[in-house]
Amino acid sequence: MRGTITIDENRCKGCELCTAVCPKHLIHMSGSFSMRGYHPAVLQDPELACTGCLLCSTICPDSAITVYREGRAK
Amino acid sequence: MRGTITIDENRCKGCELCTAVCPKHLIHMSGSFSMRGYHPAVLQDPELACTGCLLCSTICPDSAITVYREGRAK
Amino acid sequence: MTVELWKGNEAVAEAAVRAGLQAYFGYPITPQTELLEYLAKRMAPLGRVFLQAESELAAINMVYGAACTGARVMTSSSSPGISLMQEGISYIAASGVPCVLVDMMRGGPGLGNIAPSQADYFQLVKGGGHGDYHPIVLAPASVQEAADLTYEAFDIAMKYRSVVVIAADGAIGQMMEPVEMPPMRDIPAQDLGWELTGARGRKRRLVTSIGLEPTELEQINFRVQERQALAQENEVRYTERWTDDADMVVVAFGTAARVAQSAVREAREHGLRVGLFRPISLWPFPTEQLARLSTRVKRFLVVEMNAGQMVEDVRLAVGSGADVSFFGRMGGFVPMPEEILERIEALQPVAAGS
Amino acid sequence: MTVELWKGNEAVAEAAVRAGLQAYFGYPITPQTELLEYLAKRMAPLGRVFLQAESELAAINMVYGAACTGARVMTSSSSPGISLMQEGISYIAASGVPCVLVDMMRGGPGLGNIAPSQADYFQLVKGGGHGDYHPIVLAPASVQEAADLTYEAFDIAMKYRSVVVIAADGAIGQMMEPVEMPPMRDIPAQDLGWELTGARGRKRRLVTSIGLEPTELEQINFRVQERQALAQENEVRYTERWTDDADMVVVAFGTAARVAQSAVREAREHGLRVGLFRPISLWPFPTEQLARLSTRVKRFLVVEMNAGQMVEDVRLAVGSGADVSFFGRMGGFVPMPEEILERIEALQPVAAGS
Amino acid sequence: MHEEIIISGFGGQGVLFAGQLLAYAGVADGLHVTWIPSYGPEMRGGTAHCEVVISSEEIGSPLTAHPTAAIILNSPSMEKYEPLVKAGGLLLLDSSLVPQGTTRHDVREIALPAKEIAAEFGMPQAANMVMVGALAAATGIVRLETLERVLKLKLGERHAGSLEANLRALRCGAVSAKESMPV
Amino acid sequence: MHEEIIISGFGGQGVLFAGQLLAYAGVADGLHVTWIPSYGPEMRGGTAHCEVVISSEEIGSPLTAHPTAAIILNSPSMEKYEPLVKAGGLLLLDSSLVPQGTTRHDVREIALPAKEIAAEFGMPQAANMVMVGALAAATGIVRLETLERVLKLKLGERHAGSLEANLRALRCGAVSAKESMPV
Amino acid sequence: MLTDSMAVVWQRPSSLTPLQTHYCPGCTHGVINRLVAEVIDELGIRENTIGVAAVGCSVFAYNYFDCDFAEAAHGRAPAMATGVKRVYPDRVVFTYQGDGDLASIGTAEIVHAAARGENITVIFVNNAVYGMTGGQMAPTTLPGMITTSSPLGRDTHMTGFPIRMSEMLSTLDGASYIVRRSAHDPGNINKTKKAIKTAFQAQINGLGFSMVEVLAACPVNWNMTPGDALRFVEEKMVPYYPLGDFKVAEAVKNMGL
Amino acid sequence: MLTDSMAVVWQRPSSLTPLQTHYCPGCTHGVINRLVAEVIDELGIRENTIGVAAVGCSVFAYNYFDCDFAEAAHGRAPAMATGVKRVYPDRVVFTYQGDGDLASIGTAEIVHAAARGENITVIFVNNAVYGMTGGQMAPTTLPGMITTSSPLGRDTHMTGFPIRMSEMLSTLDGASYIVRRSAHDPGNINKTKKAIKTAFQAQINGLGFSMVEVLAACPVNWNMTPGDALRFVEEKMVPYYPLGDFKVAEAVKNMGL
Ligand SMILES: Cc1ncc(C[n+]2csc(CCOP(=O)(O)OP(=O)(O)O)c2C)c(N)n1
Ligand SMILES: Cc1ncc(C[n+]2csc(CCOP(=O)(O)OP(=O)(O)O)c2C)c(N)n1
Ligand code: SF4
Ligand code: SF4
Ligand code: SF4
Ligand code: SF4
Repeated sequence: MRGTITIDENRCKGCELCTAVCPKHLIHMSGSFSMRGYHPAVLQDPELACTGCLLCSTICPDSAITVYREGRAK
Repeated sequence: MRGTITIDENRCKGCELCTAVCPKHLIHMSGSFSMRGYHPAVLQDPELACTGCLLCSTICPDSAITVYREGRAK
Repeated sequence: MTVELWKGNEAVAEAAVRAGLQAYFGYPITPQTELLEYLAKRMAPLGRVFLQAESELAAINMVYGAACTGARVMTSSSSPGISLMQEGISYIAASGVPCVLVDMMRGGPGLGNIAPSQADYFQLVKGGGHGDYHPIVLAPASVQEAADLTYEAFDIAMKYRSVVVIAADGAIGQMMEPVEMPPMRDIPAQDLGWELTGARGRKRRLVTSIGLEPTELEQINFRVQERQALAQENEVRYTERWTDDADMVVVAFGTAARVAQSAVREAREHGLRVGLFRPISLWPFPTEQLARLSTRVKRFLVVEMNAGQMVEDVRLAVGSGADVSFFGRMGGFVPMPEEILERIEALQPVAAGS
Repeated sequence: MTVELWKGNEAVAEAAVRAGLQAYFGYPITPQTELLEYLAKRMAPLGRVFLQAESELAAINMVYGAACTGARVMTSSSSPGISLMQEGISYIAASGVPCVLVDMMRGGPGLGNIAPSQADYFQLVKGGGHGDYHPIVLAPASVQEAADLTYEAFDIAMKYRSVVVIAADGAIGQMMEPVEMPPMRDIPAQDLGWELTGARGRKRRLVTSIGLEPTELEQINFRVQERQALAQENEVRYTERWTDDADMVVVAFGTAARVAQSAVREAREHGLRVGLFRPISLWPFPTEQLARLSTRVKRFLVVEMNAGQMVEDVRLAVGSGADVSFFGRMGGFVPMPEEILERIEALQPVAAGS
Repeated sequence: MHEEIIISGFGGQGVLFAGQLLAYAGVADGLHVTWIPSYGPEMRGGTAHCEVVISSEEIGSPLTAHPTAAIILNSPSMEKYEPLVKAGGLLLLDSSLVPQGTTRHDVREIALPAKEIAAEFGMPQAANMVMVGALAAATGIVRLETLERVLKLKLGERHAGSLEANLRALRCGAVSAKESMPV
Repeated sequence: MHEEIIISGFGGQGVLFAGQLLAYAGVADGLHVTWIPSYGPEMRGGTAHCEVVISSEEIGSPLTAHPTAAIILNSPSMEKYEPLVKAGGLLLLDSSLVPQGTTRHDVREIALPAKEIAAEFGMPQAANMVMVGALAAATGIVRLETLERVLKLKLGERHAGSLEANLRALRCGAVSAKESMPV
Repeated sequence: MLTDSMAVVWQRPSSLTPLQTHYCPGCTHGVINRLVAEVIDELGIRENTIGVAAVGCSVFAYNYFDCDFAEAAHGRAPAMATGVKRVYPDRVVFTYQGDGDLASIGTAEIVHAAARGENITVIFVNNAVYGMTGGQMAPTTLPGMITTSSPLGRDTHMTGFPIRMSEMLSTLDGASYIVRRSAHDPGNINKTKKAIKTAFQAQINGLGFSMVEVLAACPVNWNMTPGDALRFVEEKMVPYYPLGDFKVAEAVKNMGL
Repeated sequence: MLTDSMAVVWQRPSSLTPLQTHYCPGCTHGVINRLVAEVIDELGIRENTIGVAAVGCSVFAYNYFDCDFAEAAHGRAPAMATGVKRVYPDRVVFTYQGDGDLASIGTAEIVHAAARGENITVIFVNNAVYGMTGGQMAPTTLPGMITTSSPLGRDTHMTGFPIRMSEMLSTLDGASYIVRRSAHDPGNINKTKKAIKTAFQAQINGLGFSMVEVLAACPVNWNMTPGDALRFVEEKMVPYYPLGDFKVAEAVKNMGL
């Protein structure tokens, strides 16, 4: 299944929990500060490996991640 | 074993609990009022049946009963 | 209307029921317990809430919760129990939710005893909890008045979004007097605009006492102060007797005022020009009224069943131009009329004729 | 002696340790928590008692128990926590066992906020619990003074068998200032005649706050009143500054007094004859001293970080002959010198030269 | 008219009810009344007492240090209240239970064997009513008719069975008191 | 002499320590000082700030609404405190982290790339010291020598390793500030 | 008939003062007070013991025990005892609390004293009502039981179920000895005494928190004769509050009492 | 890469307001807040729910949930919720409490709410410390754990042992659903959500007191990275606080969720 995520930079507090749970290691921390002073998480998925597995959104304490999947309307 | 008891009339509140536990039914309630307004318990043991079994003193909430036994110093 | 003998605690309870009391939470303590016991019988058949809480602390916080819904709620206790409620009262005051609190004061401090006392004046009137607030405090001097003030208390609480305290004592709680009970009222449901009911078809609401930023908390305080100012304008209550020609006035509240009245009556019979001023609302205090009186009267005797608490408010009211003496009994003593008369006579040598 | 920078909370804790603190019981609450945390580190190595209680209610009752043994004991909290202690304080006061209580006041009422405030004046000074009692209340205006007063507080508590309150606020608790710490004291064991130690070789002793008969409870109250009267004679503390030639005096305590001093200094620079009177003991209140001042000075400005609490005691002291104005900030605001200066100028148009 | 009455005895002697009856009668006679019981752990000791004030004036304290009349139903109460009764006041004793008379000369004493009198109607518990009747007759503070009416009202519903005996006790008390009074 | 100084940035930038250092130096220079941090749940947001007052007079409020000097270590702090600085006051920015300069004309601004400067000594965390050095130089409220002495004392025992870098940061801040000041 | 050849085999323990108690006739408090005094006598700790009385009918217990005593605020005896014990770890400190005091207003204090393993002994008298204040419902009142604040009988739907404190507290690792006994007949009274002795001994040995819950009667507020009241304890209370040892730490077992 | 053919499978629940939380980075409160919001969404009860926030880091939770809310005094949320619920038995009332709030100062209120079978739902976040006030020891702090008020590690000899609230409360007959879950990884988070849903459903069905204890992390006060903190939960907390169902009344089982 193909999926993807968006991360709301203004919500992300850079806790890095999503990076640890992503089975595909697709999430990395940005080098730059967000307005609130955190290094936000960003998806780096050049090979479109994200499956929309929901692990990252489940662990995210700030509900910063929205998850999408191919063809599957909620 | 022979025993006996004394009941401190000033302590007795006439609750009648000792009368019920005495296996020989030796304790009865006085008909007259004590100074504190209770009918105190009295030993009626004409046949010297008391064994000094401690049941009455054990149940007495007011430690009004002293128990004695023949020949057995405490 | 029929006059029946009512015990103070039960009269207060019944008056509350007739005023539309929807929920009561309390904890046993002498000399208030009959109030709780009465409501234990009375509320359930009416489909209203009666709950014995695990403590006064829990009771006041249950009251806090129920008050958030806009319901007419009450708790009652006596001195040590009221001390335990101070944090909760402060929260309720800050949140601006209305409730009624009955204090049948007893002898303190500490466990003290269960005899009548007025030594919670400071804790009730000045605000025994933290922060700036004053509950509205009403002090009945008879069982009838206890019932009447309780009956009114709920409306007052709603109007000012305030804690209203019925400040009585063991004597008033325990004694029976003839009472004409006010009628049973129906309380129509109404939208108060702030109460929590579930955010159906409207924006969510919040009852809180936090203002993390001083600017926010100052706003909360301004609102509390505003409501208090309004109460100060409208809710001052007191009675005067024989003050017209008095050149000395006894000031007392509640049970002490009853006894004082006997003493003053007797003093009058002895030809002394003595009057009686009885504050009914201890907060707001009848400051202006006493001040006005003090333009004429220069001698006051304050009688309380404590070491001297209301006397401070009397002094503040009459200023240093008048002479304010104090007579009090502590430890749960109700003063005797003779004791008061003695003080009156000592202070008041001018006979009416002279 | 060396001067070090100390945080208020920690300075109070260390001063208590040096004064011989034997047992501390407390519960975390901002802005007081560092006091507890400091003692968590400091007490155990000295073989003294530190215990975090399950609540402020438990803490004050642990204090009560420890105080019954004649030990030097302390607890600390901030406003809502102090409210929860009112019943316990009343018991301690009635029982006549000594202890020290620190209140780092924060914004109220309710949960309020953690900013500095002085809105617990009434609850601390008038006795927020039930019954007739007043703790001895000492209000430091600097970290040094907080340490010094705490150091003394234990002896005072012992002397009057009283609760002694260090009434400070979030600013004093949180800020660092230079402090010269008093030396470590050795407290010799002594027989106080009332403390519980186990009835070895003597008659049993009892610490209680009950007087079931009014005559008994009145005796308890007389004893409390006697000790209080003694404290009123001996323990009044205050400072005056620039009052000699003042025709107006600002009255303020604690943090408000510091700010007021800045304002008064500036007013002086503007040529205004303004003085500053700072009560250090809020109870016993420097009533006589202010009264004396008021024979000369006819204008007073009371500045507090609340809605106006100490101002009542100032009015009682100076009587209606003098004009008493009030300026306060609520909600956790520390007033700014400029605000106070403005009020001074509005009230005080007479320049020194004129 | 002003009476401050103490009624005191053991629990179970109808002390509180006797006081309430007087209070109700006072109300019915258009007087001011207060009634206050002993309360709280004091009850523990097995004693009970109440204080009733009946007056043509508004009543100050419901408590009295020096009663104008005392109904005494046991010896401990006699010890406690005998010295407190106001000079010129009334001491009403149930002489079946309080053998000792007063040693005071400044009070009126009426001693009736109330328990025995009531026992005659087969209802020794009505001794309290004997005393109430006596008090009414001796002081005139409330009218006997009023007491009877109020008693009917109060007992009427639940205790109709015992009403007659209680009424007789009341009346008997009144008569005995009158008889024992110096005319 | 009287300075009311605010130091503000993210947690971890050494904001509180910078303030304490100034306060210690003030004491050592015989001045009155107060230091007060932000405390409680405010810390949560990830920001930290403290206020330091150093004065030749007794200090009133340890809090200041209008600082005479502000050390600003991140953008949110700039937004918050820029408008509050007293007219004629000093704004000290770490330009590595606060790109925007002030738009006010009534304050002195000194913008130093403190983090970069400190990074040159291999210790970017010493940016706070660069700022403290700059503040001392720009206001003269405490002496650089005193700061150095106090820093040695405070770091001395536990952090001797980083002492040298911190000292250099201090000095470098002082020099840079002097350079950027209109003579 | 007392003769010269007879000797006393039982008399009032010497740790009881000669005062007459204020308890109602037949009240179990009298029995339990006495048991504590007997244990104090037997352990010889009268001069080393500090008691903490709670608010309830036993409030005046401090007049009945011939040892140092403090009187606590309602529910706070375990906190007060903690204060005493921490200052004097080598004194024997005990509280004597009713069920309103311990299981209602004082819940937090008893739970935390137990959780801390506070080295004190608690005598917990469970008579299923508030005695002192005239018989209101307690958290321990049995379902259906009529009290002055549950006039139609305790309605579990509105007021929930009785708390079994011994069971609840024995879930805490800090507690070392928690047992329930009953005082409804001489045999059970003797067992109660043994448990109280074990509890005190555990404290003396420094083993931590010990509590003996004793099922008791309040004849006055139950509206029963003392005899009926004890039967009620046996027939109604014991089934709901099973007697037994709920927590006996190894170290306590090893005391070999 | 988001394409047109993709649809949202997960997004912020609508019962959460758009506000950013004040929680520290990696704080589990954020997760648990969200789970509650999801459950409220799924049960469609947002407009019928009244929340009671406790004092602790979650005090501002009332800003994050889009439903009516009250803010309680420290520890008293269950009492306050009782007040609300008794007036409005048909509203869904829940508290959200930390372990300092619920297991320390609020012990009496939670025990009695459970004993009464109060028909409310309690979300109990156990992070083993006082978060809000800066990381002091809680009754739930693990033995040996360093906190700002146990600087040498929790000494069980002086401060006793952690309280297992779920186990303790499940001894009460009034409690109908008491379980412990953990929020340390996605699988456990999903289980937590399921339990929260069961608890709310039990309340809706009128089955009485329900509580979900959730083991959580306080990375800031534990002085750990969020990742390490979750590992600490898994490796240290779960062994001490076993996950599981401690009380599931028959009626709850029969809901068939
Ligand atoms: C703070 C406070 N609340 C209430 C009371 C009133 N009070 C005295 S004793 C008591 C309960 C007594 O019941 P229990 O603990 O079961 O003991 P018992 O009298 O049955 O032995 C209460 C509620 C009080 N003294 N203080
Ligand atoms: C009466 C009272 N005491 C103390 C406090 C201070 N205080 C606020 S939150 C808190 C504890 C928070 O810990 P916890 O409940 O575990 O929640 P967390 O912050 O860890 O989520 C304390 C002690 C208070 N607000 N009120
Ligand atoms: S949805 Fe799954 S695969 Fe995609 S980024 Fe998140 S964790 Fe990784
Ligand atoms: S879990 Fe959420 S808050 Fe944490 S780094 Fe990822 S997106 Fe940011
Ligand atoms: S009321 Fe009950 S518990 Fe209290 S003394 Fe009487 S019988 Fe005992
Ligand atoms: S302090 Fe701990 S519990 Fe509080 S928000 Fe931060 S991480 Fe969460």
